[in-house]
Amino acid sequence: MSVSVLLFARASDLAGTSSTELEFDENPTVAEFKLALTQQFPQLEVLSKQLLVAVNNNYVQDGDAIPDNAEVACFPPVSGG
Amino acid sequence: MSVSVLLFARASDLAGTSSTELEFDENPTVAEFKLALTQQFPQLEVLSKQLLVAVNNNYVQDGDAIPDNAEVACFPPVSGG
Amino acid sequence: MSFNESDCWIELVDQPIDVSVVQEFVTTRSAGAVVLFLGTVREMTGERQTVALDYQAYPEMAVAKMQEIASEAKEKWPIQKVALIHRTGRLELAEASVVVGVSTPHRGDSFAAGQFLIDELKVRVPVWKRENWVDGTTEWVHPGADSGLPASESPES
Amino acid sequence: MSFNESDCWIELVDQPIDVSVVQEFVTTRSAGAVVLFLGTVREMTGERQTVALDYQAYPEMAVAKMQEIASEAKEKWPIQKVALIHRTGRLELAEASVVVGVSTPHRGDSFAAGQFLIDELKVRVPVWKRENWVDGTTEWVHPGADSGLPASESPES
Repeated sequence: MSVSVLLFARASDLAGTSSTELEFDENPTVAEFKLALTQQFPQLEVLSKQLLVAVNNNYVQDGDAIPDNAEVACFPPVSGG
Repeated sequence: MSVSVLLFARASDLAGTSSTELEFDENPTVAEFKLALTQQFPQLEVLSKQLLVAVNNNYVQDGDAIPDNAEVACFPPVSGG
Repeated sequence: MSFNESDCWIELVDQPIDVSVVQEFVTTRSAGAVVLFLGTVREMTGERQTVALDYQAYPEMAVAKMQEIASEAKEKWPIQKVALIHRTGRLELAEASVVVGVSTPHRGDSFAAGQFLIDELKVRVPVWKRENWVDGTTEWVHPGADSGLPASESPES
Repeated sequence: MSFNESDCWIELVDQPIDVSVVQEFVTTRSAGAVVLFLGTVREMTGERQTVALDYQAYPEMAVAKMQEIASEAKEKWPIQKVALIHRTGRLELAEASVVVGVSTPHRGDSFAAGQFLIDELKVRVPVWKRENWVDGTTEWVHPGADSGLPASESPES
């Protein structure tokens, strides 16, 4: 399966792109997804412990599975307001 | 001595005037002043326990003395805001 | 009646309060947070319906007490700008009787100072409101007084 | 990006926020209290001087999370009207990046709800700010991230 990813803020700057696509044999967990993302963009390592993942506008945890056709986003801790 | 008094809100309505003048042989305490005021306006009795007194823009207590040439005001508990 | 320093605006007014002017006054590059509070005329108090409120003040003392409260707040919090504006006269439903504005570097202080300013104003500043009920009667609101209105039902914002 | 019901206004905007429009939206005869909070661009963070902030959002999720926070607040307090407006793009000193507005019958609830709304917004809503320091460098503000900026000195309103 293919997972489309949106990147924001410093994650986007470090990766040099605001979106990417990752391939998996089956639905990955969030932890597996993060591992694949930082393999594709080693420069994200500096953020890795802080990277947050959202699926369909909700925060998800390392053990959660990423469903088919999800909108996945990855970004550092928020700093709005 | 003569003490000029300003009245506000329900105290003014009950007394039928927004100011009055009271005569004392010597500087009265606030308690003596309140007693003289309610003797002049018995209709203030309904408020007597609640009546507040201010001298020169500050709240005063029953035991305080009213100085010469003070601006004295008498009114019910405040309800602004 | 007003008291004005570059960082403190205290005033009694008899016209509608322009909140945007208060907001502009308290906003400054030295603050990261602004809190504005408006006390507004609420229609229902329990089961009783209001059509308007009349506010009366003892002007000199009201301004002096608002100034005193603002000074106390400035000792407690790192306030950059503060405004306390109270209106008098007849107010229709939803109009603002009081506007408090305060700015501080961080937001917790603005909320704490804003709450302190309005809480103290309601306890100390000599202003009184009179209800004009829909049945045509009027009634001074005097917390704790023998007004026929239980204290627990006293209109308050 | 916006979400609008008659009593709830949630929006991301890329232009200056008109606070008076927010104030008019939340003011209602069913409330006696209105609290408005503005997060504004502060010049100094410790010893460091800012010239501007750039705000970026993940728009769909930001609006969804602001809506979620407003709904939670409406369960906790008797909120009559609520508004959460966040701005994106470049902001100059003293401009408002966020405006929160809330009205309730009594004032304690407006202060508590206003503080909850901005506290939760800053934790949950996917918006990020980038500092433009006076020395020409830029820096994303990421609480807890390895940004070279101690967390205790992170700009916050």
